[in-house]
Amino acid sequence: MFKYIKYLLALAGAFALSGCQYHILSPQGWVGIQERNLLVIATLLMLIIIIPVLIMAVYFPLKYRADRSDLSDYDPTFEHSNKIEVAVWGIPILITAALGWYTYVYTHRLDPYRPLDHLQAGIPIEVDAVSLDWKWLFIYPEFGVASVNELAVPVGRPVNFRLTSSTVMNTLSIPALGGMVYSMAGMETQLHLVADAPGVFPGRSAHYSGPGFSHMTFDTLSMSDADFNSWIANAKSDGTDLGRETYLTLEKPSIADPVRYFATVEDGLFDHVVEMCVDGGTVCAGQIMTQDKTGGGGIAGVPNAAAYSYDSKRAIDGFGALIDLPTLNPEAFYEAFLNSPDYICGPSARKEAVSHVN
Amino acid sequence: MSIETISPLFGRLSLDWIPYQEPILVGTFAAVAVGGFAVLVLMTYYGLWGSFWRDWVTSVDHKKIGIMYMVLGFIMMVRGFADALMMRAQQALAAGGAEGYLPQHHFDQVFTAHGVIMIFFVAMAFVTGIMNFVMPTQIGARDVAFPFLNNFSFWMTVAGALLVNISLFVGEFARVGWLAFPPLSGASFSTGPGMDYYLWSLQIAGVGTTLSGINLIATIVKMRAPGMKMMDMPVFTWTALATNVLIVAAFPVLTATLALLTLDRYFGMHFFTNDFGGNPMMYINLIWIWGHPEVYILIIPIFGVISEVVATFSGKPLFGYKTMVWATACIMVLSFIVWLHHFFTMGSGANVNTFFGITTMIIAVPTGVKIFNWLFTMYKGRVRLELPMYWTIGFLVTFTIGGMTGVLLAVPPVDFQLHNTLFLVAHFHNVIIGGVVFGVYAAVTYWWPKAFGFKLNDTWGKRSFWFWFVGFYFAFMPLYALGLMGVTRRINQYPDPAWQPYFIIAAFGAVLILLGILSTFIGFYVSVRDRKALACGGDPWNARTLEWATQSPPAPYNFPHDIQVRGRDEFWRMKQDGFVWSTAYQPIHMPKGTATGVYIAGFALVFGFAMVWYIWWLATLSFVAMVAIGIGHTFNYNRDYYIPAQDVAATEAKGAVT
Amino acid sequence: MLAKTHNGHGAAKDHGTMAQLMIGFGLAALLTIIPFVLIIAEVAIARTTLIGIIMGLGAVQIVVHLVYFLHVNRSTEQGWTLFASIFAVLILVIVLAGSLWVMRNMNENMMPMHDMDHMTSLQSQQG
Amino acid sequence: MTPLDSTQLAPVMAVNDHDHGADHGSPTQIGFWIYLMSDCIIFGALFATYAVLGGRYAGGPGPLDLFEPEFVAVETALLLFSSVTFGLAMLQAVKGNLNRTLVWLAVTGVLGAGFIGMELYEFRHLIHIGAGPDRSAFLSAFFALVGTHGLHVTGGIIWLVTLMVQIKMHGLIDANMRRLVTLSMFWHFLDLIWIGVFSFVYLVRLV
Repeated sequence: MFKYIKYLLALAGAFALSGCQYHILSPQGWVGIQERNLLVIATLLMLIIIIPVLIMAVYFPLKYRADRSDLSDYDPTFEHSNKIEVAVWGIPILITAALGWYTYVYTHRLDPYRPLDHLQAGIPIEVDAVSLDWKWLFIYPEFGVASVNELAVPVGRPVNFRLTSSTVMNTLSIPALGGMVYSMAGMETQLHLVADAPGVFPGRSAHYSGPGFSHMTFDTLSMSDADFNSWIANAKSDGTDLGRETYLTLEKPSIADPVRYFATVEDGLFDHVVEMCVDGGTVCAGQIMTQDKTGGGGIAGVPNAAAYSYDSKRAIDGFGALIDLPTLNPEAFYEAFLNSPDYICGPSARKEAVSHVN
Repeated sequence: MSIETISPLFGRLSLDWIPYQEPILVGTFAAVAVGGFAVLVLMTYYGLWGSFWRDWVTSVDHKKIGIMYMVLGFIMMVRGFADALMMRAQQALAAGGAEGYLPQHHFDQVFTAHGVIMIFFVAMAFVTGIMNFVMPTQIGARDVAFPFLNNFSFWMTVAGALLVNISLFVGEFARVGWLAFPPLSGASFSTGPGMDYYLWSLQIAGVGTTLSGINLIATIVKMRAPGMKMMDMPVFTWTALATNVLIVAAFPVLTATLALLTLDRYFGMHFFTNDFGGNPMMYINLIWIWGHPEVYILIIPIFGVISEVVATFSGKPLFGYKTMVWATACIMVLSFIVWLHHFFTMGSGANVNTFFGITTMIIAVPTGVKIFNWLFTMYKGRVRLELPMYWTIGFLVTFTIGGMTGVLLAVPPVDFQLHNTLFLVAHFHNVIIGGVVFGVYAAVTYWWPKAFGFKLNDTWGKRSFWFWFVGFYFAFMPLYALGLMGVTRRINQYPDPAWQPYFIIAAFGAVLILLGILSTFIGFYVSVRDRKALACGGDPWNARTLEWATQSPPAPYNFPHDIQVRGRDEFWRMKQDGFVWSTAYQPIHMPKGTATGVYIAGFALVFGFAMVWYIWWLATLSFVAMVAIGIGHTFNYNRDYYIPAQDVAATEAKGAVT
Repeated sequence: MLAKTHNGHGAAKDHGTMAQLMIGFGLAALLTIIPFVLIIAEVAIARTTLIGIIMGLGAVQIVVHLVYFLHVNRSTEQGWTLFASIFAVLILVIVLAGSLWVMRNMNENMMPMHDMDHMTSLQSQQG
Repeated sequence: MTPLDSTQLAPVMAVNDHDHGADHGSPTQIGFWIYLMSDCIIFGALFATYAVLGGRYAGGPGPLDLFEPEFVAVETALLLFSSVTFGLAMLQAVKGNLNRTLVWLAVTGVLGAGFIGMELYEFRHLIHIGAGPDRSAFLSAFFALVGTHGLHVTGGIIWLVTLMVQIKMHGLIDANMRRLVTLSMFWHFLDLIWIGVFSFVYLVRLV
C-alpha cells in the first residue's frame, strides 16, 4: 500500500514541479492574462450546463434501470414536454448569448492587430520577426540590431511585432505572454504583446513547418530596461552585419541553429523580406500589386516570368536540404511569342482601355 | 534523396525508394506479407475464393457492402492506431534533448498518415458502413437506389486506402499534417512522392464518398416504404439524410481544392504558391469549407445511432422527435458557416473572428438540445444496461466534455492561446473518440445481432468498453494539461523534461486503448465461436424500427413483402398489433451483382500509383481502361433478376426457425 | 411496343414542350446578346453599373435555363429537385461570399505596409 | 430478343418492383440532379478561386490582353444552340421518333465538338504566346475553371456518342429514355455553368 503512495507522491511531485509551466493559466503579460480570464469565464459559463448534464448522464440510467424494484414511475408515453423543450433550448441560448457577448468584447479588445497603447505602459518597442527554415530572426529596427533564436523584450513595454516568413507558414507563439499569429511569406501579420514580469519564457513556432520544426524554439528574455539596453549593446558589439547577402545565407535551411546576433541591419531588409525581393533579381510584391491594379504586365510581360519566381529557388528535399528544381525557361516563351504574331484572341486595341478603367 | 531522374518506363520510381534500410518498415512489411500470405493460403485451403468473389466482392447488397465498410474501418483502425502508438512512444521518450527512436522524417509521415487514415478510412468508413447497412432496412427498402454505384463507391474507398498503405513500402507518405497546408505541401517544399500519394488516395476515395452520398440521399428520397412520410422516418435515417447532404455539398469543395493543389504540383500552376500571385490562404480557406462540415459528417450519424439505442434500451419512444429532426437540420446548415474558427490565428480582423466565433457557439445549442433529449428519453424509462448502453453513456459523458472544450476553442482570444497546442489535439480526440468511436461501438454492438444473427459476447464487450473509456482519459487528459502549458502539436522532441511525465501517462493511456482494441477483436472471435449459444431472433432488443422486422441476418431482399407504414416507430406498432408476415409470397425483383466496380476501382488504384510515380504510359492506359470499362458497363442492360416466390418462401421458412 | 414503353415512362411530363423550348431559347438568346453587345460596342456606362448589369443578366439567364430547359419547379420529384437546387444555391452563396469576405479581410490586413495608403484610398472610394 | 426480358414482367413489377419507395418512380432523375448540384459546388469552388486570384497577373498579361468578346460570343452561341437542339432531340424522343432523335443528337454533338474545338484553339494559342496556366495565378485560375467546364463538355460528348449507339441498338426503350433524360439534364447544366463563365470570367473582366 505504502509502495503505491510513494509512487503517487513522486508523480504529484513531478506535477508540482511543472506547475509553473502552465503558462496559459498563469501568464506573465496583460494579453495573456486577459485571454486566461476569458478562458475561465467561458469555462464557468459552460459548466452551468455541463455539470448537470454529466450528473444526469450517469444518474438517469442508474435510477431508471429496468431491474429497479419499483417500476411505477415507468412512463412509456413520456416523449414530449413543452416545459422541458423550453428549458433545453432556452438555457443553452442564454448561455450562448452571454458567451457571445464576452466573445464580441474580448475579440475586439484582444485583436492581435490592435496596438496596446491603451495600457499606457510605456513606449512600445518594435520587433520584426521572420520565420526562416527553421529558426527565428528578430530584427529591432529602432536599434538596428537583430538576433536569431533569442528574443529580448523590456518588461512593461508593449512589443509591436510585425511577422513574416521566408517560405512556409509558421506561428509565433510565446504562451506566457499571450496569443499567437501566423507568419506567412509575402504577407505581413501583426501581433501586440507585453511582458509584465521579468523572466525567461519559451517561445516557438506553433505551426508545423517541415523537417526542422521541432527545433524552432527560442527563449524570450523579459528584462528590465537597463538589462535590455545592455542586451542591445552586447548585440552591437558581439554581432556581425546583416545585409542582404548575409540574410540570403541565413535564410538557407538549417536545423537547431545556435543563438547569434547582428550588430547592424540593412535598412528596409524586413520590408524586402515581406515583399519577397531580398535578392535583387525579383520584383517586389508591392510593385506587383500596383502593376496588378493597372491590368498586369501585358503580353510584353510574358517573358519576365523568372523575375516573379520565388518558391522554386528554395525547394527542399524530405530532410530539409536545398535541391534544384527545373528552372523556368523564359527564353522559350519569348521565342514562341515572337514567332506567332498571328493570334486572334491576343491583345487588341482594347489595351488602351486600361487607362480609363483606373 | 536528391531529385531523381525520370525514366520513361518506371517514372521516378527506383529501388532507392524502397525503404529496406528502415527496420521498422521492413518488420511491418514482413508481418503484413506473412499475414497476407496466411490469409491467401487459408482461403485457398477452404476453397473460399468463389464465394468470396460472388457473395462479397461483386455483391451489390447494401448489407454486405455495409459490413465490408466496417471491416475496412477496423483494419484501417489498426493501421492508424499503430501510428498513434508510435507517436506516443516517441514523445514519451524524446524529452530534454533526447532524440527518441523515430527520426523526424519518419515521425512527420506518421502523424500525417495517422490523421488521414483515421478520418478518411476509419471514421468515414465506419459511418458510411453503418448508414449503408442500417438505413435502407429502416425505411423498408430492398436495397439502395443505385446498387451498382454502392459497390463501386466501396471499392473506390478501398483503392484509396490501399494507395495510402502502398506508400508505406514503396516510397514515402506526405510529411505535411493531415490537411496538407501549402506552401509546405506545394511542389517546392514537399518534393518526392509522399504528397502525391496523399492527393491521389484522397481523390480516389473522395469519388467513392461523393457517389455514396448521392446514392443514399436518393435512397431516402425515393425508396421509403409506402406510407412512410418524412416525419415518420427513424431519427437515424434523418441523420443519415443530413450527413449525406453534407457529403454531397462539402466533398466537391475538397475535390476541387485538392485538384488545384495537384495542378500546382504537376503543372507548375500558381494557386497556392508564394510566387506568381498564388495565395496559400485560399487553400486553407477552401479546405476548411470542406473540413468543418466533414467533422459533422462524422458525428451526425452517431447522433442518430445514439437516438436509436437510447430509445430502444429505455423502452420508450425518443423524447422530442421533432426537436431532434430540427436540431439535426440546424446543425447541418450551421456547419457551413463556421469554418473560419479553424484559422482565427491566420490574421483575420476582429469582426470576422467574432462572427465565426459566435456562429460556432450557436451550433452548440442544437447539439446540447440533442443531449438533453437523450437524457429525457431515459427519464422515466426502463433502462436496460446492455453493451450498447455502456457505449452510449460513455459517449454522453465524454462527448459533452469534448463539446465544452470545443466551445472554448471557438472563442477567438482563447483560441489565440490554444490553437495548435495539444489542447486542440485533446479536444478533437475527445469528440472523435468520445463521439464517433464510442458511437460506432454502440452501433456495432447494437446492430451486430441483426447483421449476423447472434449477440456479441458480453464479458469481452465490457472489457473493451472499460479499457477504451479509461484509456481515453489517461491518454488525453494529460494532453489538455500540456496544452495549457502551451505545448505544440506535431513536435518530435522537446527541451523541457517537465513535460515528460504527462507524455508517459498519455502513452500509458494509449496502451490501455490498445487493450480495448484487442478485447474488441477477442470479443468478435469469442462471439463467432459461441455463435450457437449467442444466437438470437430477429428482434433481440425489443426494438422499435423496421430493420428489426426482418430475419437476423436479413434475407438478400430484406422484407418478404412491402410494408405499409402508418407512422413513427412502425415496428413497435406492428408488434403490438401481433403482426406476422403473410406466406403468400411473390417473386421479388432484385439487382444483380457485378464485378465492374471492382475492375474500375482496381484500375483507379493503378492510375493513382502511376500518377504518383510519373509513370505516364501506365497512367494513360489505366485511365483509358477505367473509362472503357465504365462505358462497357452501360451496354449491359441485364442488371436485375427475380427471386422466385418459392425461394422466398424457403428463405423465410428457414429464417423463422432461429 | 415502343409507343407503349415510353408512354409508360413516368417522367414524360417533365420533358417540356416545343413552346417552352422556344420561349427558353428566345429569352436565353436575348439575355446573352445584351451583355455581349454592351461589351463589344463599348457602351459608355459606369464600370460598376455595367458589372452589375452583366452579372444580373447572367443570374436571370440561369433562372431561365432552370425553368425552361431543366424544368425545375415545385412539382418535379415532389419538390425535391427544387429543394436540392435551393440548398445548392445556399451553399454556393456561402462558399463564394464567405471566401471573398474572408480573403479580402485577410488581404487588407496583410498586404505589405507601404501599399496601405493605396488600399485605404480604394476603401474610401467604396465606403 | 434483346436481353431485356425483365421488361416483359412489367405487371409483376408493378406490384413488387424494388423501386417501391414513396412514389414508385425511378430514382435516377433525382439522383442525377443531386450529382449535378454537387458538381455545381465544384464549379463554385473554382469560381471562388477565380474571384480571389483572378486579379493577380504576376507581371504577365491580363484579361484585356487575352480575351476577345467576339470569340467568346461564338462559343456561347454554339453551346446555346446545342442546348436547343438537345431539347428538340428530347421532344422527338418523347414522340418515339427514333431517327429524328438521333439526327438532333448528332447535331448537338457536332455543336458541342465545335465548342470544344474553339476552346482548345484558345488554350493552345494562349500557351503558345506564353500565357499558359503556369504564368500567373490569374491564368491558373482561368485555365482551371474554363478547362474543367471543357472537360465536362468532352465527357458529355463521349456519353452522347455512347448513348446514340445504344439508342440505335435497342431503340427508345425505358432504360435509354432514362439515360437520355439524364444526359439532357447534364447538357443543359453545362450550358448553365457556361453562363457563369462567360459573364464572370470573360465579360466582367473586359469592362
